[in-house]
Amino acid sequence: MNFELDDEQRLLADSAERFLTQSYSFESRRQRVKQGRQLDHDVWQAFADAGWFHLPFSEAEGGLGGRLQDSMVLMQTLAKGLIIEPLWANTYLAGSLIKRINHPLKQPWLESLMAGKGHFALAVHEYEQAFSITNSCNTLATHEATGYRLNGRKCVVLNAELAQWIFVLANIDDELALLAVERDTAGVHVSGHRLVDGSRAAEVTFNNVLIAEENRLQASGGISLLMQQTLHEAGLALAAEACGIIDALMSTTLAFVKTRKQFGVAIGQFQALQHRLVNMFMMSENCRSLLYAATLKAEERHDDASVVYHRLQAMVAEYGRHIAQECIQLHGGMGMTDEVMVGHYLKRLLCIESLTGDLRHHLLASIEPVSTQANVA
Amino acid sequence: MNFELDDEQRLLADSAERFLTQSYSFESRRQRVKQGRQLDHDVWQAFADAGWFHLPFSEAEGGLGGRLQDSMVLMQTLAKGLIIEPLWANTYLAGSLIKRINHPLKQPWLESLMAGKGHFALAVHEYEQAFSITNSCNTLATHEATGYRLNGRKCVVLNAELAQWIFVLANIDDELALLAVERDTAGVHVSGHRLVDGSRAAEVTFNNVLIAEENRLQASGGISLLMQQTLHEAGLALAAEACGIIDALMSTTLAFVKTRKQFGVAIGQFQALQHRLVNMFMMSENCRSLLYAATLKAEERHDDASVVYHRLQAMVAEYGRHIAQECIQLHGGMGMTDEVMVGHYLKRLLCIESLTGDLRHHLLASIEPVSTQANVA
Amino acid sequence: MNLVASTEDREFQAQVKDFISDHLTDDIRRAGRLATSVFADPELTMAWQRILHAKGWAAPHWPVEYGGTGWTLSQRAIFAEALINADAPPLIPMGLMMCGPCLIGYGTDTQKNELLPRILSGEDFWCQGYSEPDAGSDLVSLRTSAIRDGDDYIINGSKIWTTYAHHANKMFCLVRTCKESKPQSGISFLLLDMNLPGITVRPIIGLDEAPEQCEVFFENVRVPASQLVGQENQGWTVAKYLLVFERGGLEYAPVLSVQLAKIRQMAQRQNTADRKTLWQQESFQLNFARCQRDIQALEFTEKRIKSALSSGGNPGALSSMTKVIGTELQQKLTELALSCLGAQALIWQPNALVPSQPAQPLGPEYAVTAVPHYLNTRATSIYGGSNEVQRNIIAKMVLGL
Amino acid sequence: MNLVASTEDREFQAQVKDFISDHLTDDIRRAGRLATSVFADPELTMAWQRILHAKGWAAPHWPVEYGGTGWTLSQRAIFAEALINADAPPLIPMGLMMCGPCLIGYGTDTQKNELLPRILSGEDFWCQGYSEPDAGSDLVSLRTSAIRDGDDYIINGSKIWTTYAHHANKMFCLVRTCKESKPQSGISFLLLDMNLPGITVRPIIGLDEAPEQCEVFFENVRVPASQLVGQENQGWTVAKYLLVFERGGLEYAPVLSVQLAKIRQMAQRQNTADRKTLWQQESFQLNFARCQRDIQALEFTEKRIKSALSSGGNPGALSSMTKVIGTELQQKLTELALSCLGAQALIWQPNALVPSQPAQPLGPEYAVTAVPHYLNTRATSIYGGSNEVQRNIIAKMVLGL
Repeated sequence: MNFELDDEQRLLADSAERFLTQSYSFESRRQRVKQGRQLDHDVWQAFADAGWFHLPFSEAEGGLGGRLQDSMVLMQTLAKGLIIEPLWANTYLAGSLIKRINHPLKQPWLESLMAGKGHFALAVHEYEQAFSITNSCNTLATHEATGYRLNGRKCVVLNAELAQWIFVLANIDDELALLAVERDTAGVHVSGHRLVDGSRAAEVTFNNVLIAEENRLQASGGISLLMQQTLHEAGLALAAEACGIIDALMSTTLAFVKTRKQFGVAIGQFQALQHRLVNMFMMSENCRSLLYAATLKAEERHDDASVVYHRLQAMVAEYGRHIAQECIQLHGGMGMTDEVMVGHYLKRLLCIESLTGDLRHHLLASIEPVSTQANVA
Repeated sequence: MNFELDDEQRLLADSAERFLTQSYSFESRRQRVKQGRQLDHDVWQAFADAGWFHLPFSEAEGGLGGRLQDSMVLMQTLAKGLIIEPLWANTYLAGSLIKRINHPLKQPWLESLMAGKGHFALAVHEYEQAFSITNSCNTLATHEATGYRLNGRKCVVLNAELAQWIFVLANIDDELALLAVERDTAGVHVSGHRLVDGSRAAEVTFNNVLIAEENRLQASGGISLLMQQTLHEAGLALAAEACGIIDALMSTTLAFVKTRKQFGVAIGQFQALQHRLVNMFMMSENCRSLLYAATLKAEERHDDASVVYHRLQAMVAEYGRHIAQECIQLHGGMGMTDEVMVGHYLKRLLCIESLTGDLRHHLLASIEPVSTQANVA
Repeated sequence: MNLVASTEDREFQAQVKDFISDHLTDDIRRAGRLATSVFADPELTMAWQRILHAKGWAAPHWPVEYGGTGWTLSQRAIFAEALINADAPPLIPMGLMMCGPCLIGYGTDTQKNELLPRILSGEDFWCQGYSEPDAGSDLVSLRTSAIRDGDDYIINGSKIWTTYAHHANKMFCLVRTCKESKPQSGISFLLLDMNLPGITVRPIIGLDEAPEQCEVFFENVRVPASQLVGQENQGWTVAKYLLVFERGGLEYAPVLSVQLAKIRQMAQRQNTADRKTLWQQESFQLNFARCQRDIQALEFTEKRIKSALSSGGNPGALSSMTKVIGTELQQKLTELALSCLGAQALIWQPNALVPSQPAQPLGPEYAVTAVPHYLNTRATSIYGGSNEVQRNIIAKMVLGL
Repeated sequence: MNLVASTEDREFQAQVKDFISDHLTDDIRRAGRLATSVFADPELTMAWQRILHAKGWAAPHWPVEYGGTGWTLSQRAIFAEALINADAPPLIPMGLMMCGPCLIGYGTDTQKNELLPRILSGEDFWCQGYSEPDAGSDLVSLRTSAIRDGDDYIINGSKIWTTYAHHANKMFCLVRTCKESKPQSGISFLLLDMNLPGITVRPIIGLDEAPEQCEVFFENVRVPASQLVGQENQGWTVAKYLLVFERGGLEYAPVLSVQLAKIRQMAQRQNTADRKTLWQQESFQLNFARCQRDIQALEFTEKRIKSALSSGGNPGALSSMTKVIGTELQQKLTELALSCLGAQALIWQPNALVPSQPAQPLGPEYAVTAVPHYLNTRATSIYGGSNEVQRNIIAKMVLGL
């Protein structure tokens, strides 16, 4: 076993950190959030130039190898800057889906995505729906002579405003299906809005939208499995971001309590706060451990890769929330303002928690079907 | 509203406290536990003389009025001494049952119970059975010409060793039934043992035991309701005991941390411990508040008396465990010994938690069927 | 011991309910429903205060001679609960709950005659200048100075976390009038007009992106010495009275009960994978049941404190306890609400929160408030004496540590 | 980064498993299964140590020259996990894990030659005399004195929480040899025979009613000065080495995994009201899943520490972290086990726990250990440096507070 970064990964982390320091200041990010701009083209071009869009794809797909570890390092490092651009939504969420489907446009889609030109969205969530992907879906498509008619409404569709194609989870004959819908098709209405973390998404309504037969996506193993694999791969990258945020929260807050004084001493001297910080630190280390475990197991295709993935998600959701809330409390009034980072980290964690399944979903999915013995290391 | 004890209750509390100080030392209790004696007749006689066996029964039943508040005060006060005699099992658990049934012997049973002569047991629990009373029961009775044949096994039957009569929860034709079984009947085998808290119970097996028709107990409203009412009334007294134990744990531990020194200062000076103690204190006050709420609501027959009862049980189970464990931790090594009280309090709380239903049972039963607005005080 | 409500109380409750249903307008009610903080929309809240004032009910807790109602503690609780159950926006407390009682206790006759009626009518909008950048929970180290110069004090320094300073025309504040004496005895309690030259107000944007708190800067601000409340250098006495009032006066359980009932309704509307509602999930029910249990315990803890007060007892530091339990339960409830909603709660739509002209929300209305409310509520364990400071107080005053 | 296990490791694992299944007798295995503490039945545990010693596997972590195996860290972990999975009783650590390494590091050649072989063979049974009645987590204030008198030290004082002192024939202990110097530099590390005149051992009955800990009294006990380990007054250096060894050497995750698997089996055997098993209850599954998640995180935290050790790094105070997490998870698991069993766990039957001749239990065997194990495990957050002290260490050494 080995938990050290290799040279390539160290370079990747360094370049991401350099990008944040040089081109992604807190102030410039706040301005962009305030302006409601959908994409900063300079930032997006910088991502493309750095090769980050190629990272999760294999050489056969035209990418850089697609090692999950590399994406982990990138997302962990970029986390600190709270990227509002749809890097995850486009490259990881839509990208993980595209690479797993059979479709005539698959390769052109991947190429335009990696070039930084193509934008794609995956429409999963609906209103008044506690998290569920596989069993229930009120967006319906019916058979037509030349394809399908789609009706329904999806919410919180990331990157829908920019997307040329939206992949829509729908029911056809009581069966789960994925439809590729061109955004410009008649009957598609995209209503963009901000999310709590400053990034953007949209409500997308489908009003008798005509879909060609070939745009009902196919995948070996079926749509349920496709969605599961997509969410696991993309979710792993998102969990890496959560771990990066947790690290940033811890270092920001530790620095704060060492300097902030109350009653004449640095508040980090108060034992009650120290013990809470130690608990937070232990949680953050456990998150890191599970991130490594989940990433390496997925990469090495262990039998328990899937359950470990869900454990990771369940842990970053629960511990991340706890840590962020404690960090705000420890910052006192300042933590409640828009002016310091901690609150923004909490907002991003709230998003991460909700995008790939809720805590209960992850916990229940994390139980192995049969009891196994501890493995050889 | 009024939360003060009245004069009568104050006298009751004083007499119980005096009894503990004068006749129920920690050392004498330990000796009796070690000897495995089933009953200390002097202690039992003292209970009878004090009128405590009469407390939960109405004047019509030959008792002292049966105010739930009075029993609350008694059980809360006696809690500190960790009574190992079957006061609760006989007077409250069996007593609450007997007062609700129709049976020719009902009045003689009550009279002998109040006189301190009659002993009764209620057999509810079974092995490999997570808590459930109403829906499942592997003890079965079948019809016979003159009554029933009973077969099965009950565990943790309190007071079974002393009991003349055992009330047994059984299934007859897939319906829940209660059978009154004389302990000396052929086929009844009582195998006594200690419980973790030093009190005694027994495994009782029924091997083709013949039960007369009249000993199938009847109650208006059916057996399920009877069991529920019995467990609520008895459970309230048990929760009062738990609250008394929590108070005793808090005062013992507060006294300890004020004197025990480490690193040159009393450990109660350490802020991390102070904040934990404050949390424990707040929990203990909330338990007391719910005890008052549940007792008064039951006494005044409020609509929500039942849900409040379950909330109380769910709270003393969860907070009581937390407080007891923290008290042991704060006592350090000494808390792990048989020589100080805290561990014994924890053991009794473990028993209390398991006797009338588990945490999940109480929580689920504590939810009102429909949403109600806050009540007028 | 007993819980029985009197016939009088039941009649009073009916009377209060009637008044509210006749006078609480739809837009004011919406201001209450859409509030994501204890501070609802200021304009509609003041409109509601004027309606209550016309009835003589703006300050039930004040002595009758100053405009109070003379109600019993029990009647006051009934009134407060009826307002909460009707979604009425809570009145803004700085004047009615904080400055007013203080003036009643320590003000001169002139101060009382002039200022109290304007608090009741809402003509004056007060803010509280206590905290400073380096003196949050630690008021002893405050540094804003007031130096006597003839009949005036000259104020220099700054205050922070001053709620609604940008709406207020008056401030009551603590200033340092003596640097030589012991830290807490050199402080005075002063009233001032917010339009005095030398005062600058900078609203602070909160996590919910709303400007609720402010920073206030004083540069050679002249305040007439007649604006002193109580003795010079005795401001701490006045302030402590306020703090006790602020903490002991609040009851958390009634608001929490209403919030929990709303969460139940939300959970009943969320669908899950197996065609059940979220409400039917065992894990949700257990979380819900714990909250309900804890709220009811708090309700009775608050009743016990009130009952001790009625019979002349001193609830002492127990009000620190209800502050800690109440605020931490509030936070837990906002988390429970979030857990119902999943991704739909992430949509950020402040325009849907404007009660006078709310935009049509994306998704259900109840999902719009969840995240801002969750974020805003993180502050409850920080302000009014942080919960850490409250725990220190309980450890010392109640547990004797 | 990678997790790949080598072919050699897989072969080694097979070899270890074979040996265990050939040599671990039923009664020794039962001693492991019925253990309600880290200390299993002493006699059967020593019998198992003799079997391992005959194979040369009693102390894999010792240097080869003293009887170790020369295994890699990875092989040691494989061996440890195989033992746990087979329910083998853990070897008693005081000699093998604590005194032995210490002698290897600081003992004279005479001490090593004489004592190390007797530790391996089990001929000597050691106990550890560190804690004192007023010096639990705070070793600096220990007071048991050793005064030089010719070639001897004369010992007076007492030790407490001395595990298995009533079984031991040897003790290694810390004594105060100088009162003038700074508190931690006047302490020496001494070996002594438990049968010396003036030593009295009083077993302490624990919550589980088993005498595991003892109090040991010294009244003018004469110990030859040759029994000193390291320099006089430098005992703290030796002791610190032991503490690091005790904390860093343990891995919690493997034991926890096996315990959790057993809890799963128990839950699958408990019936509930709706003719399902406890295992099928959502609330149980969520509790279980959280434990499983946390155990796996700890497993990888321990792997990370080991990996840092392999490549020469210093895991530092991270071993304090695994102590805290590991012991608190142990406690949580014993609570989860209790929550499966309900009232049947309350039956107190110590006779069913005697591994050599266990009485037939009332109820299922797995229910017999649950409460004693739960009670005994409360101590894990107290001994070996209380978790409060560990948190202080982490705050200072890792977080820099």
